[in-house]
Amino acid sequence: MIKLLVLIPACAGIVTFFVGSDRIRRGVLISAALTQTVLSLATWVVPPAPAMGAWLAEDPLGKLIETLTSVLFLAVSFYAVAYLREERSQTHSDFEEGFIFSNAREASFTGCLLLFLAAMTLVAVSQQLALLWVAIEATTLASAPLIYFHRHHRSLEATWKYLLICSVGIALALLGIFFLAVAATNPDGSTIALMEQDLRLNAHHLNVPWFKAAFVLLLVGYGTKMGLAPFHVWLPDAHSEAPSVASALLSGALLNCAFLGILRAQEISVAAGLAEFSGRLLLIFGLVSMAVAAVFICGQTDYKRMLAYSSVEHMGILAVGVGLGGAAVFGAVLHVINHSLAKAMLFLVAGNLLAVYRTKNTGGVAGALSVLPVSGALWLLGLFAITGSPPFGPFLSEFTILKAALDQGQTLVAVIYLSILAVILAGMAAPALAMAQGTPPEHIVPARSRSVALSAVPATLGIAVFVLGIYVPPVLTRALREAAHLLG
Amino acid sequence: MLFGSVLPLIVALACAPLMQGVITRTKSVIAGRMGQPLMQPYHDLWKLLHKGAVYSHTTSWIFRTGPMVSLASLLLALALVPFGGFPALSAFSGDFILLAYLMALGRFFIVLAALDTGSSFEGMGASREVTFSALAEPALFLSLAALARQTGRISISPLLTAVSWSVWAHAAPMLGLTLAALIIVFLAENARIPVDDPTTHLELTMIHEVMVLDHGGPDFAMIQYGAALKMWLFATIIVAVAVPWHSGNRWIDTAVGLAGMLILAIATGVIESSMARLRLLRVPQLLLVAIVLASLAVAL
Amino acid sequence: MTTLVASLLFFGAGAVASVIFARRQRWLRLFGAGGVILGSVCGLVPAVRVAMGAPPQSLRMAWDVPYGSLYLRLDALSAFFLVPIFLICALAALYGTEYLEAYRERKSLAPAWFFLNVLAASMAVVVLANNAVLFLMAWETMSLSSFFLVTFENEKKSTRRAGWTYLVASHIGTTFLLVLFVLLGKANGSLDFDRFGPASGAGAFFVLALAGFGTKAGFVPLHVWLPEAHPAAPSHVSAIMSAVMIKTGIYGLLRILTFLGPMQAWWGWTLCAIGLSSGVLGVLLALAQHDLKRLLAYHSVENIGIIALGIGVGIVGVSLGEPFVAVAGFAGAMLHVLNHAMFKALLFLDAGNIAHTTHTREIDRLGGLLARMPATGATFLVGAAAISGLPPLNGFISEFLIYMASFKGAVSSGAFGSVPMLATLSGLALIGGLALACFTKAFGIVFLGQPRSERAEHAREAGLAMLAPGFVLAAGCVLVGLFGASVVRAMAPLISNVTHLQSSLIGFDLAGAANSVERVAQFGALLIAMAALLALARTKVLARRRVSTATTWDCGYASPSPRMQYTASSFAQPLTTSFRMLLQTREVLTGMEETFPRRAEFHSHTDDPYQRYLFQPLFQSINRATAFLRPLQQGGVQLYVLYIVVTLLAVMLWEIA
Amino acid sequence: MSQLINSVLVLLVLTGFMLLSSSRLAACIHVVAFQGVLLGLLAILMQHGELTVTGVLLPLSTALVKGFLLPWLLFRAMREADTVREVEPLISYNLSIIAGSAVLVFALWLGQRLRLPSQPPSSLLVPAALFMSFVGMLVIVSRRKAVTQALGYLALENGVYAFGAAVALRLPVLVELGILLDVFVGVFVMGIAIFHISREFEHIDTDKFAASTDRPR
Repeated sequence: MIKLLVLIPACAGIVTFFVGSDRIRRGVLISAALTQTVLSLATWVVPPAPAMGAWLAEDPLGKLIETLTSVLFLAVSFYAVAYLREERSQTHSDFEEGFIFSNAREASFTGCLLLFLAAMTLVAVSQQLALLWVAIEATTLASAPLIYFHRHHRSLEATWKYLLICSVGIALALLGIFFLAVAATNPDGSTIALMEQDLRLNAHHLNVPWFKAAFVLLLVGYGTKMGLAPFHVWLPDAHSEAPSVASALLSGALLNCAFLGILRAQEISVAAGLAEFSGRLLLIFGLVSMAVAAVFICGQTDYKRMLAYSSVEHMGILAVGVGLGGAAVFGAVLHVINHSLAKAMLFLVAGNLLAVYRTKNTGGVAGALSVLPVSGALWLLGLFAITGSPPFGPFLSEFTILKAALDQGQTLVAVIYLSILAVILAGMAAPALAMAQGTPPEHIVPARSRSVALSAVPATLGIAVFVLGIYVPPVLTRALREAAHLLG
Repeated sequence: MLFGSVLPLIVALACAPLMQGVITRTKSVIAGRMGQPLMQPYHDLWKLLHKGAVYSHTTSWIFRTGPMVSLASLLLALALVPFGGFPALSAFSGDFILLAYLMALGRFFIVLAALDTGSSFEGMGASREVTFSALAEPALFLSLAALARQTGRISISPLLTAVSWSVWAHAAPMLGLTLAALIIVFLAENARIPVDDPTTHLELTMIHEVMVLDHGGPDFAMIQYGAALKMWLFATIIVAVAVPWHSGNRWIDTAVGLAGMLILAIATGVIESSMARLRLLRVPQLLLVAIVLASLAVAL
Repeated sequence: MTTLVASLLFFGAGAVASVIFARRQRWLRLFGAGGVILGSVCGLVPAVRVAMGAPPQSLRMAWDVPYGSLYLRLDALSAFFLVPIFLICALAALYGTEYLEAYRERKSLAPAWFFLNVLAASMAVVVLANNAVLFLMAWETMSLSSFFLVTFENEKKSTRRAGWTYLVASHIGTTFLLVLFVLLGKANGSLDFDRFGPASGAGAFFVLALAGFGTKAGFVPLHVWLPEAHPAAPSHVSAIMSAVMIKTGIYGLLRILTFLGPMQAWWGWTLCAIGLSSGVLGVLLALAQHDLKRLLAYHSVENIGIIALGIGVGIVGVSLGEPFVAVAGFAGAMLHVLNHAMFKALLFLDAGNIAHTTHTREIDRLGGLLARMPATGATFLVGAAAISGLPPLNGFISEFLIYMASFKGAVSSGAFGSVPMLATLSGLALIGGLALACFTKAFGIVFLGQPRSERAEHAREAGLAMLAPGFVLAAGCVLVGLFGASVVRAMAPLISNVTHLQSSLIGFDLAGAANSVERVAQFGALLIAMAALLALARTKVLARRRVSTATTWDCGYASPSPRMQYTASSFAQPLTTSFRMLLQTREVLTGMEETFPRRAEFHSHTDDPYQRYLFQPLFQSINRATAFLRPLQQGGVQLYVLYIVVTLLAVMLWEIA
Repeated sequence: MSQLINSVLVLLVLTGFMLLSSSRLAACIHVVAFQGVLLGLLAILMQHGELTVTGVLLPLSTALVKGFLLPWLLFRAMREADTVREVEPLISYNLSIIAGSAVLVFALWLGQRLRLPSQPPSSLLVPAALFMSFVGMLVIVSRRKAVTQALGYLALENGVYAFGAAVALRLPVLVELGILLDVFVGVFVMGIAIFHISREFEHIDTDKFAASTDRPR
């Protein structure tokens, strides 16, 4: 069953490369996404048996991330089909510089999407740390072509940065895994297998200096991929240049996968009694990420970049939550879900805005509420959700983290955390509100009928964000508790 | 008993215009003129009451209501003040707040009536009136608070009756300061020199008189009578503080009170004759002085 | 409690119906307003009963949200705030049915009705919530829904700007509350209100509450959003916001006081200081305004200041062991909450009537409206007299209680303790005088004299739906003025809840205060009678005389024109000049150069000093700092990898070595 | 045996310096290719004499991929890019070498601090591997062309691999292959990207990337 989770999208992805018909290819995309989602939901009812010598298994944390990825992918794939239909014409004129560009082949875009899903699923279910690494690197490779969907120089530049910087980071993570292997070697030469569970159970036998070094390398390596500052530098470019479908997945799903890599290391660190050391590092990087995001959100003129920096901010919040430990971990895991849903929705809405206004400049967008009522309303909803206002999901998770910080007596952390959140709200609200409200520029016409999925999908996500803000289902709470259990 | 309480009111109603007559007479005497008769204010009122009325086209019912409300509120305010040996008609804790705000109510309507004419001169007067009274109000309240602190009462009638020579004996400086502040407030509130000149004929420089330029006949009579009552009211407070004669016999006390009123009227006339009117911009400073005096009186 | 839940359900239904019938104007109006009105009327019943002394009620349900529970509790304190909330919401909704019609052609009214329902519901939940998470959610929902109502006319740039300011301010306020409640929860082990109790660090809690709730209430210097947001909103929303929404800040403060245990004198002093600066600055800035609704908004700051003074005096009274001072102070503050709700809603609605027909809020463009809008004018006059604290109206009663408390405090405490009392006393007097100046200006220039512009010339009276709420509120102002004593007497449980004083003490002193209030009311009635008598006499006298009309006397100038009238700016000028130091009014005078000058212009503008000298520089410096750091992201891949390398080496060196 | 290992390690260190000092792009690719071959050799030497089929085949395939396949890809990319075949460093070669020496010192120090739990065959192992990784990063940071950056990435990867080989890590075959595949695909994709970059920009100088910045304009 676990193998199927990975294999279905992988095979479907390979198949789609060779399918000529648009209709069939899109059908394959939807059906693969659907099957995978059903399967992963089924794992909540019927726990799957470990596969490949327990290399692939579902632990609570992995299950959560896996399901989230599947569900998000399903939503995005509905959107993607509609999006690709709208993007049919092969050449476009760039709306910033006016040159003519074409899109990549739809077949390779769809194929890469599915392979990307396969890689992300593999990340979620790998229990073997080196395999995890392989999977994370695979996500980079599968997603790079997605960013270069629009064939022009800015997206190319973004792709290059993404590819190179993430590869460098991931290479460091590999070094970290080797360090971990050294740490797992006993003086007598016997070793602990690089399995998550084995390492956790034998954590007290680990060589502390090597483990610390390994943790730092893993943090920097996966942190690069996750977008922790100051390794986040590729992120705003990649997320803003990619088509919105890809941006939604990059922000909503991929960052979680990279975060999972760090969480695996954190689990071992907690088991080894080094939570204070690793927690402090996570806390510092988390706060730095939030601060850096705040700096770039204020005065940001490109709304997709703004969303990208907001992802950096939220990755920072996750790191702070996990770094604090205790009840904050629960908040952090909850925040993973809330952020993914909210951010994916925002990126999809941004795609809709982009399609109508043909500019990424915040100044060029106004009156979205009257031009695109649903998208405009969702944009505002997303703004309030992502800045942590009740009654939306992120409020609850951010509140939980804050409460944990204050309960632990980490007043300074709480103060910094809150001030940054306030600055980000102020910085984000000004341009985002002006986009939704006001009178639209004269040349914008809400004319051409757009596919329902383009607003229905983000609307669904928006409803989910709202519901999670006023009701956290007990089954989810239990799953979150279990997932947070091993993280201190 | 009831008669005793009504007496201060009757005295006030009867003698208030006389006080204005005394002031005017004092000024004429000092200026070396014969001056108008002491009873002239009564004649004026009588004459006004027998006139018709002329209203501007711009005015509304506010203009007609103003004098009535103003007079009504002053009449009620007088019911709170004792005179001589007689307590006020009504007394309860915090009644002087009502007193001050009844006067404010009167002012509110007079000012609105002035604005109702649409004349810029009356607007100007109204503007000055509210400015100076806004500053006079804290001085009045602080003075009352100073008295309240000395006597331990928070109702005006017992408070004024409680001021005695023994209080003076042990808190003379405070009472002196309070008295000074009260006199400044008295001059400001009643449009006397050095704040305002009731006899000027240049509209640009007037305060109270310019506000009522458009009133005539019975309306104007009400306003003038109200002004006289207001002066009487303030004077009563000052006299009660300055001449705390409690002989035991109410009639003697009342006579002493009346004598005090006479002296105050003459003093006012003397002040008016010996001083020039202040520049309008300096008036707030004078009122500020009153506030400072009163605060000192309380704080000491 | 069932009625209250039903009331909340009505609001919910109204909100849902507003979405469903978004395109059907008549249904939308029916259901949108119907939800608010039905919900409010339904909720008024239990609220009034508990406010008049019925036992508290509560309702608790499990709620699957971290640390949350659906825990509602209606006690005397909640009920006292709930009554004006429901009252004003219902009236505002009625008003809105006609007022919003003007926008019908231009935009969808669905958001306005949707968020009005949400706002009403969230305000109700704010005062009912007995769990911190629920409270915070309702609190933010209240802020968000009112934000959307404020930005209803978002096609105007100034409105968007105001919306942003409001949003950021309320968010920052909420931030303090988050910390406050989490710390309270930490100290008491639960986030339910009934588990909160006296804990160490009460002073810190008080300061946090002051900052958090003060932002909503509009305490200086946290008030800067208020004069922006309230005028920008549609008038019925301005009425709700000014009249009741900002009072939830006062509610929160009082609610927190019930948790904190013994009150300390410095809390009271702090509140007195805040109240004084809010009151004086609020009324001074109001005087300097040219925009009628902005003027009213600054008066909200002033009145919140008066309420803070009352609470401050009350706290000082409690801490000094002077029950009368405490009782009168709190009673005055509470009564002023109710009174301000009534007269401020009335004034905003009347301002809405004016804006509705003249399409301007510039005071200096209006004039002579009393003849054209007699009902609006009469109710506005009642509101203006009430807000200036004049007898026999309700505003005087509450200020009277606060005056009494501070007089009593000044008389019975030592030199040290008397300072805040005396400051309160003279401050109140100054505020009262200035408010009188301000409202003679507002009423005099807007309604009296002659119209100063074409628009005012053609003003027409509003319809019944827009007038009826005004009548109700004006009647309320008179009734509370005459029967305030019974309201004061009903406050005993509420005050004992907040002050923790023995109820026997409270009962005695409250009776004393109520007696004075009753005497004042008698005087009020007498005053009305006396005025009526004089009016009768005057009519009698004039009946036999010649009454004629003529031109206003203008020193012999024969044909005065409306343009020659005194203006609002010139009316306020002596005061704004006297307080130049605080107001920093900017004046621009051009022309008057040649012997026969052609054209001269004069402009004056008064910025909010805190906005100009505190918040603008603060936000600018944040902007500058971020702009300074932004070159970090300059594009080159090499530099980016360098960041990674340097950080890695630094962390390695730090952690390993 | 340990002398052999030592000499391989010294050679690896030398390749690092060569990478930093060569001015020709082609020479650099050759150096990295040589590194790949050396790595394969190192991996075989570290088998402690017990030669198994996978124990030989894996290092061989590593050498094949890293020594021939990837360099070939890079050559192709370079030819397609068809630009100046100079390295075009951002800092001078001398400075590069000085930086390299500094990095070597740091690597030696780090090797001192982090002692392997079991006695390694050569004390140079850890420092040499770390040095190689650092050199890779140094190349990325200090060179202008996209091709050089791919090369730097490869050198970094080689260093990491060398570390793995050096500590005689017994990773499962599947994982080893996966890692290898990742590196291969990575460089392959980079090659494609370089091709596009050269077409799109008419240069492959990544320091001129500035379309997406947050520098105030």
